[in-house]
Amino acid sequence: MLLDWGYVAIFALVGAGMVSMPLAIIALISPRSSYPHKRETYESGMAPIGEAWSQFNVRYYLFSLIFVVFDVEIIYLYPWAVVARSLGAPAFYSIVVFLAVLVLGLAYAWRKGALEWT
Amino acid sequence: MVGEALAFYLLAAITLASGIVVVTSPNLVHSAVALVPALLGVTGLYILLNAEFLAGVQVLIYAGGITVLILFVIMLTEGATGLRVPQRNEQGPIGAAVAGAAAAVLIAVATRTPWAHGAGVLPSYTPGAIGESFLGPNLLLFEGTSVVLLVTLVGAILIARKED
Amino acid sequence: MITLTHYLVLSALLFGLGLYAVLTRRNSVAMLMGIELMLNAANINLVAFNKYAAPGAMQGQIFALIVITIAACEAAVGLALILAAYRRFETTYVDELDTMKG
Amino acid sequence: MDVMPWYVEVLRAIVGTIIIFSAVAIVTAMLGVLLERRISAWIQSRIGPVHVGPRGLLQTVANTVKLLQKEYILPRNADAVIFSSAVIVVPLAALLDYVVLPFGTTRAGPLIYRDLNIGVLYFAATSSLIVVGILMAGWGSNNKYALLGGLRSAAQMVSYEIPIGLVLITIAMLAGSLSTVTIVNAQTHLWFIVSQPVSFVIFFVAAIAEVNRAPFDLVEAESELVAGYFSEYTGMRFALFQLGEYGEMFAMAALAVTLFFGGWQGPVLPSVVWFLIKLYVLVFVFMWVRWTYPRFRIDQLLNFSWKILIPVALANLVVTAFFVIVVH
Repeated sequence: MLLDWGYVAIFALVGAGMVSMPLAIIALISPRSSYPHKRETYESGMAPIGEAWSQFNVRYYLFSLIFVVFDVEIIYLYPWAVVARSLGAPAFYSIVVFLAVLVLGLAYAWRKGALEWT
Repeated sequence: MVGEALAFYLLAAITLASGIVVVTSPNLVHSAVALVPALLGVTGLYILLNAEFLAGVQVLIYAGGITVLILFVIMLTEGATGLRVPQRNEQGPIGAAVAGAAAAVLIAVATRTPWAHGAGVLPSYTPGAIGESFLGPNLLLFEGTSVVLLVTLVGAILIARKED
Repeated sequence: MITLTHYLVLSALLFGLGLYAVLTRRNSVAMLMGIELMLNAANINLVAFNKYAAPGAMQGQIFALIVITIAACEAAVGLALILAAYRRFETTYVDELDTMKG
Repeated sequence: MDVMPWYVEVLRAIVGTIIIFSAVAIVTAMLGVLLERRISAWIQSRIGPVHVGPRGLLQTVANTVKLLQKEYILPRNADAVIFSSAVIVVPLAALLDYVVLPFGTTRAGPLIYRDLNIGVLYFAATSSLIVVGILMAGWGSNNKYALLGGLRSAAQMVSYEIPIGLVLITIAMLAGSLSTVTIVNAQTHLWFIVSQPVSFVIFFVAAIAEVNRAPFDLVEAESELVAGYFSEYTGMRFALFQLGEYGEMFAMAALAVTLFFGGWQGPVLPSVVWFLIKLYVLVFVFMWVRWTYPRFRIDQLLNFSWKILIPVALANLVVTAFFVIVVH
């Protein structure tokens, strides 16, 4: 089993090298020139107003919050899925209870308007 | 076995080095981004410890979920990343002493205790073993988790929503 | 040869790092990241004990799974609190959140 | 399994990696971009690229050579470290998916880089890393379009990860395993597209959204956000993001082939050919959809995932579980 992951590690390392290779090539061969506005931030031709690092809508957080909760839920379903068939009916009832509680959560989020983008 | 040692030290170095960036970087986004290699290093350690399923969970939840959540909140609250304000309080030396002492005590305990080595072999297919455990002796834990998640969802939405 | 002690020492170091962040950082999100590091240190211990001290059972890994779950819940609620506090007081720095000070 | 000396294993891994990376770069990014341009031209009654090479086949090669010669610009206000590392993270995370995709079979066993026993979970985990890369690119550019594109993209991708996860679980339950090879073998008699059409529709729609393509492409809505999170990237860095995008699209299509269309299985023709035929048919449908439907708004997009796809996927999971576990 560790052998499998050794392969994956080499895949990641060699892959990172191969992805960086074109960047190394352009660092060597690409032309350089400089004039005052070259490194200006692109804002459709206007001079940029303020910084982009300003604040954004809280909606983004609400969605990612619901996402994390459901992501954790899904994690618990993976081990269930591999043994469900061999364990028979009890596996079905336990998952129905598990999901029912979470559907309550989804319904609550829906009801409270956390799923609305306003 | 040489390979295992090599992998362990490499992963430990990645984890600790990124951990140091997380803890010391004056730029909050850098801290949050450095959290990713730290978590991936821990993922590698899980794999060395034959916990494949947990490794997948670690990447999916921590690196792909919690880090995104943290990045969102930093971007929502810190206009210019907090670079203009000091990031550390005046407890620097005391904090370092306390954290160092805690780590030293833990290391002393870890190295001096003659740890018992249990018998048995780890199941080679961890998702299956965990699934059987969840549908067997740990059923209550499994069902209880869904309640914890429900409470989290309700609580967090209540807190984060704008009161209109 | 990598033994249980190796993992425990690594986890102690990681725990120390996390604790340092919690004690010295002013920003609440940065403190939260420190807590995540500490939880990861605890998880390394759990999984390492599972492999070396009790390989017959899966309890260590299942505990670690629960810890990850709780970490996700803690992050979700904690960050929601930080956002709520930010909306009210316009800051995420814990030493500026002193309304409750007597 | 026979034990080989470690350096043979390492060599095998390195060679395998290089083959897969080159194949993905050629088959997905180069041919994929060309295909996209030809298909869009065909749908819009244009001609498309025809001048470079026979029938325009070398167009993307020429483009790549052009991009190699372009200067790369680091915007003055950008965060150099994060801006530059995002370029590596996005394509690498997309290409890591290919580790578990089986693309054929031989007498010695299936052609796959490594048949991990957490297969589909590994796929879900590596593709979730792309979100981090996109947020890094968006924030690192310190450009309003890029940051807004990055945030939108992240919100969209995480929303659609959930239905994909639910579909993966449904299929894993049918096959009783997370390994992709086992899932393919479980379809010897009946492809899962027949027994699980609802799952396929959910997967397909969510996959389009996950790879940020029209009608879910408001992340890169050219008319409002320029190029989205990679607006500030020039030359080869831009090309690497394209590689990441097309790599992930082909990975999603290949996963759909693995989960629903029996993977490499098929009569007469060699297994790899069957796999490629199925892959390209699906990719064609992806492109067809892109050039046919108008774009969603962000509220419609997020609502669609949470209010339609996820409830349907949950219901589908429970119904399937009922039939598979209780009835049988």
